[in-house]
Amino acid sequence: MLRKLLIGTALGSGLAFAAHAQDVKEVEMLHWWTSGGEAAALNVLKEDLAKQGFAWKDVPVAGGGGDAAMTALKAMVAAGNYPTASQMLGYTVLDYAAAGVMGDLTETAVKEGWDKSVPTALQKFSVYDGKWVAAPVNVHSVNWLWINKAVMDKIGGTEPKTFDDFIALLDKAKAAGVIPLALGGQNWQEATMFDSVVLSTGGPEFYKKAFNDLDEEQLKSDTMKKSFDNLAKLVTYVDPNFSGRDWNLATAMVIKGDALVQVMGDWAKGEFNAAKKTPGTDFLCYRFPGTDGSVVYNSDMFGMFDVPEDRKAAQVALATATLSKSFQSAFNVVKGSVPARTDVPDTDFDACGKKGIADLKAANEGGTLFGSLAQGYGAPPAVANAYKDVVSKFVHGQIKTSDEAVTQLVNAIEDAK
Amino acid sequence: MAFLEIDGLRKQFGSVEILKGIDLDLEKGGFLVLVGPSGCGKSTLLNTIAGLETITEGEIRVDGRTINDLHPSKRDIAMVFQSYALYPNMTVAGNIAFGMEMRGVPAQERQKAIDKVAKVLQIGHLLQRKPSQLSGGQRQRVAMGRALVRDPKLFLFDEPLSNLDAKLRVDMRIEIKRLHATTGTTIVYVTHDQIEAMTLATKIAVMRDGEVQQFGTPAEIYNNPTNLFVADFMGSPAMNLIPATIGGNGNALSVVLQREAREPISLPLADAPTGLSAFHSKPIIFGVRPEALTDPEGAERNASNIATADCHIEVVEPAGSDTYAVTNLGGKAVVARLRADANIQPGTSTPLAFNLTKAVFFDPATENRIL
Amino acid sequence: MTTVTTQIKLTPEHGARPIASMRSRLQDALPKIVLAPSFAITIVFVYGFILWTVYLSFTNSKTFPSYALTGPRAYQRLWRWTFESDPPSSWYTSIINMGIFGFLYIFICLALGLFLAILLDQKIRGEGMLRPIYLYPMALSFIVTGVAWKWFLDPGLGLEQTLHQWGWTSFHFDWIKNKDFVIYTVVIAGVWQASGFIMAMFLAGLRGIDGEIMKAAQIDGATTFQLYRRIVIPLLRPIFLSAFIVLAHLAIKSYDLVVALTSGGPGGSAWLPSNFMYEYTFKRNEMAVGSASAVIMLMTITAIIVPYLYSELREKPR
Amino acid sequence: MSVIATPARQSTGGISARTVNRIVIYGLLALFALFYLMPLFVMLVTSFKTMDEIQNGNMLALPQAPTFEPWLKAWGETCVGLTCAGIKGYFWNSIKMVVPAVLISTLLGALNGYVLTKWRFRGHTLVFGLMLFACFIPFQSVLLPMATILGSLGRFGVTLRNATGFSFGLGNPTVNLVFVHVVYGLGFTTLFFRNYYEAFPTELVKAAQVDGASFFQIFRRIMLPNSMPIFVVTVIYQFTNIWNDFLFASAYAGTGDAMPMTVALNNVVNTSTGVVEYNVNMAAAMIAALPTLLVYVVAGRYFVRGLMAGAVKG
Repeated sequence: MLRKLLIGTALGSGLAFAAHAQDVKEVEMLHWWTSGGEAAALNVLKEDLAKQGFAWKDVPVAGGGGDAAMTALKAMVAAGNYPTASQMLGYTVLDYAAAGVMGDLTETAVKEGWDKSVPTALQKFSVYDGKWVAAPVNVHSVNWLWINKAVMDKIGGTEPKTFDDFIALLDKAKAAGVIPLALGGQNWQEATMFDSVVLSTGGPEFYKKAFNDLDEEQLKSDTMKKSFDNLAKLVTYVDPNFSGRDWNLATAMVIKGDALVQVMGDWAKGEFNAAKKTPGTDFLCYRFPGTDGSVVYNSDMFGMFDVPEDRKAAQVALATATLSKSFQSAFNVVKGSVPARTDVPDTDFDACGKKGIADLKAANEGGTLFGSLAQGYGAPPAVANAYKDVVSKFVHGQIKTSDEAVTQLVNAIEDAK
Repeated sequence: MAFLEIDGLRKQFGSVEILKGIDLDLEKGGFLVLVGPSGCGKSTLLNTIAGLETITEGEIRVDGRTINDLHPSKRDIAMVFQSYALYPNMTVAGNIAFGMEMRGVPAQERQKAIDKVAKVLQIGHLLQRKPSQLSGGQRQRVAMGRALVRDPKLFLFDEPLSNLDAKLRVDMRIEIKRLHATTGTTIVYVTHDQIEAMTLATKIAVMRDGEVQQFGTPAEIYNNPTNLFVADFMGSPAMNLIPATIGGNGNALSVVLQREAREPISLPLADAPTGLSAFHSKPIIFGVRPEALTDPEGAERNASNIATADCHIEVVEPAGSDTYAVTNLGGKAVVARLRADANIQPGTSTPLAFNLTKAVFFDPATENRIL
Repeated sequence: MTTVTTQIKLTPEHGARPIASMRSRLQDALPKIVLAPSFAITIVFVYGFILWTVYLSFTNSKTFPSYALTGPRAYQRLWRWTFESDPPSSWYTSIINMGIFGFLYIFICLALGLFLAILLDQKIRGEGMLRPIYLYPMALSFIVTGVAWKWFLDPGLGLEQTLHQWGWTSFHFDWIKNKDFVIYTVVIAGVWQASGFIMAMFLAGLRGIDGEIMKAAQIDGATTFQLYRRIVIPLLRPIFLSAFIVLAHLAIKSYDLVVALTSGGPGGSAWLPSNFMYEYTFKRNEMAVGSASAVIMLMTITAIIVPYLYSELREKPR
Repeated sequence: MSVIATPARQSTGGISARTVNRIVIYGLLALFALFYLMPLFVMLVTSFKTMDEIQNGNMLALPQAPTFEPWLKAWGETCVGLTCAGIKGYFWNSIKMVVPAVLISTLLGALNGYVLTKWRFRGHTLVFGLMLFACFIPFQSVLLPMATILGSLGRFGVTLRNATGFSFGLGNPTVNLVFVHVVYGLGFTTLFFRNYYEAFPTELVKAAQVDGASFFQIFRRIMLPNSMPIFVVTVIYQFTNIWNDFLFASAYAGTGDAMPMTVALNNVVNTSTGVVEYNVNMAAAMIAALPTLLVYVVAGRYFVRGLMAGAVKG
């Protein structure tokens, strides 16, 4: 058995060696997009590359929203065999770039004009030390409300424009015997919702200072306390079994009409689509009340590694295809997110997608495009996770008052810096 | 030159000395029994001969060749183990042939050898069975067969009969004796059973605490034990060892035995060992085997030195072939062996004949025999 | 029991015949040569890596290992967190949970395993069918059985809802949603997974007990209960110890159990030290802290396991 | 060795104490069987339901309209990453990794146990203790240093191949996984065999020595043929652990052509921002567990026998 294995391996390696002389027409891609819709979206890219003659070596590692994949990536990098590219989030790209394992796509970027089409906020993560190291695939925004239209009509609600409106709407739902707010009690979901609450409570400037610049004054300000109080208010509209619930189950509650609304990133649209629901008729997408005009984003990036020369051509092809307008449109229509460049036509997108594209463009131009702290685009992972800890402990009662929450938040972030 | 020679053999395990200088030799075709209580080192000694345990010092020679450093398989020995050590995964035939197989003996020859041995041991019908399907006695035979088939220079037996029931043990004992007689092989045999030792051996080594206490023929060991340990260990029922003093005067020494509530018995010694005079008026241990203490009618006619004394009989044990009577001398229960039909009642006094030719004397301080 | 030893011989013969001696020396060394690769692998890949981890815990390693020693800052942080109980730090939660989980998990698995083994040992018809039923949870990956358990324990989906539908509306079981009780649901799922294996170990032990001893005890007038308490359980002592080792090793590695079942629990209230270690090493990019927590875990295990190994393995009097 | 069942007190007429006893015992056993089977039941019924039914119905309810669709999908259609050909193809990846890993670690464990009991040397206890303690090292903390070493071995493999045309499998992900599982399985396999051989009659070894068998001949002809029970135990234990390992598998063999079943299953089951098909997940989980389940059911009999023969003694 083993002998057979060894011989088989040697033969396999030998073949690879034979092809060594010229460019390797293959991209090796680590990602965690494994479910049907995601995989279908990524398949568009695979096929694009196949047309150009590049093979796709798939390295999917799902689990924990990319945690397992990042662990695998760390092991791969430690072993010295870098993938051509890897799906990565925010600060991770910069960490790897600082470690000197990322490639340099500046030449391609200049040729393709990425620095003009990709939103500036995103370039903070895709450009390190003046060099393009990653190709952004999409922009998700997290400050969305997803509402079941039937329930909304039943209780006679209208789009909430302020936080108080929102509370009033939730009250209406409560009175009608519907669960007002569908929430999954996992720390990232709670923190993602809190991102929106903070933006709504304190406004764009406050959000930026507190959650992107980590300004201690803002973190311990009364506004932050008020944000925690508002979060506490929202949590009172949640059903008792929310703790530990997966986000898609919370979405399902809205789809089925058990709950009125979910605060979630635009990937939730994928669930509605899968359930054959149409925006406008079956469900409604609104910006989180009081955050219209701002976009709290996260973005999937393809980090490009410093691969051997014979694999660089394939890497360039991958990066180019990733940021091509056609792929950006095709991919994001399926994925629910919006293109990572602002010059992609929105013709193929649904109503929510169109609004997302317009919002992103406006936010980019108006300087109100902010990284989501909960999603790892506000601060490095140590800080982001410390933040999630505090929010989650506040939601679940280990931290009892907003005063305490603010103190804990300042300490935790200080500790993690 | 002897066939098996052991010179100054020592073995240490850590700081513990297990064998403390063993010297033994055995003629070709001899049957040496190593006997002693458990923990005396007899099995260890056997294992060193086999090469299964290393030695610290000394030399072992077989047929003039030093085998100290040889691997067990190179020593030309065969061994039968206490548990038989039959390989459970092989058939009887496989077990018997394993050693030959390891030596690269061709299959045909192996088969021939198996058949021969099976015939000798009458195990032909068992050859295709696994050890778990055999009875105790059958396993024993197979174990012997495995040794026999090798036709080695030296046979080693490690308590081979101790796992059998009493009757089977006697049968197998006879079997082994017959095998030895017919094949004329040289055997070293370990047992803790002194009857096996006596019946099988041409030479016995009585061992205690890693030392040989006495080495000699069975008769020597039985009749002339060199110390109290050997005297006590060999023989069944055991030799009576009675605390006594030496009395008398000049040439006519006597042995004085205390009795309860009666005057002591004084037995005149006709040809006392010369060393005994030094013990005049001193305590000694008087040793007499039960068969040398009997009813006057049953006493050995031609013994030169028989003394008779009245003894109070406490218990009578008719054993069929003999009758044993227990009396009390020197504060100890003393067993006498009488004829089966001796008419004797417990609680009465009766004269008993002491065959003093067969009596032995020990120094209580050194426990050695007084010669 | 005597064993074949391979001590170096001190006989004067040694070296007299160089060729034979070389060969015999090789023969003597063979067992050690055979063992050597395994031992070397263990030294390098276990103890070497432990040293590496200890070293990292004294550095400022973040996302990647960094090799400049910067002092015991990681330990200072852990030490501080050890006493942060209100609100509980993640580390505090982890070690308290380890205590609760470790104790209950090992204790219940042992008790339930023994109990089932005793029941199954009563000449049960269908034992061959029941045994794999108790054993199979070990065979399944918790990635998915975790989901099944999560549903079952969820008051809105599982047991509670079902009983409500059947009319028992006062029934209430929401531990998995409760920060103070969620760790007990981890115990339940953990016990479900491992107790069957422990049952098998005990069952094997029971089958190995000499029937004569049991008969003798019964003749002595022991009741069934006394029989098990005074005779059988003491005889199973070595199995208790082996089972303890297996369970202790499973307990400290119960990472996926917590993740699959509770996603960390409300506010991280279900964390175990292994979750803490993984989170800090790989997710929060604080490798020094992760390493320090691993070192503390290993030291705790050492304190528990080494005395056991010592008592079990020291040379018993022959 | 059953005790409770002894017909000690038989009452005449009515229900005897023995009958009551039996009812209680069977009742308890059945109750626990339900406890153990419950998650399996949930998985099974779910795997036969449609997604609609899962989302709208009770999880313990039987499927209204049982469908095989999820099983077929899990077997041959579901997407593992971008390859949507079900999980069937990953059996071979797992098997070609698990079989050598189990066999090598078991064989080494047997050899180690053999040496540690029958060929003792000074310090054998310490050696065993050190190897046993290795069972407790948290795998997460060896992930990176091991990756570094595997990477170096891989590069050495390339050098070797350039020099000799043969890399001895160095750098191959499957070989890497085999190596890792052998390394971290040795502690347990050695423990099992050492405790088994501890009770193994030494006289058999001595007899074989006298018969002229060498170190390896004794092992192969005497020890191994008589180690069946513990062999089965160890193989089952190792098979389960290695088959179900996710951490090493995902870190060292994530690519499609080497990806073991656990990683594939994980990729089917876990989704970050996509639709979760619980019925397919459950079916996939059960398909993935088939080899281990099969091993448990078939070998369960030997398992208990093997444990009985000494695997658990001390």
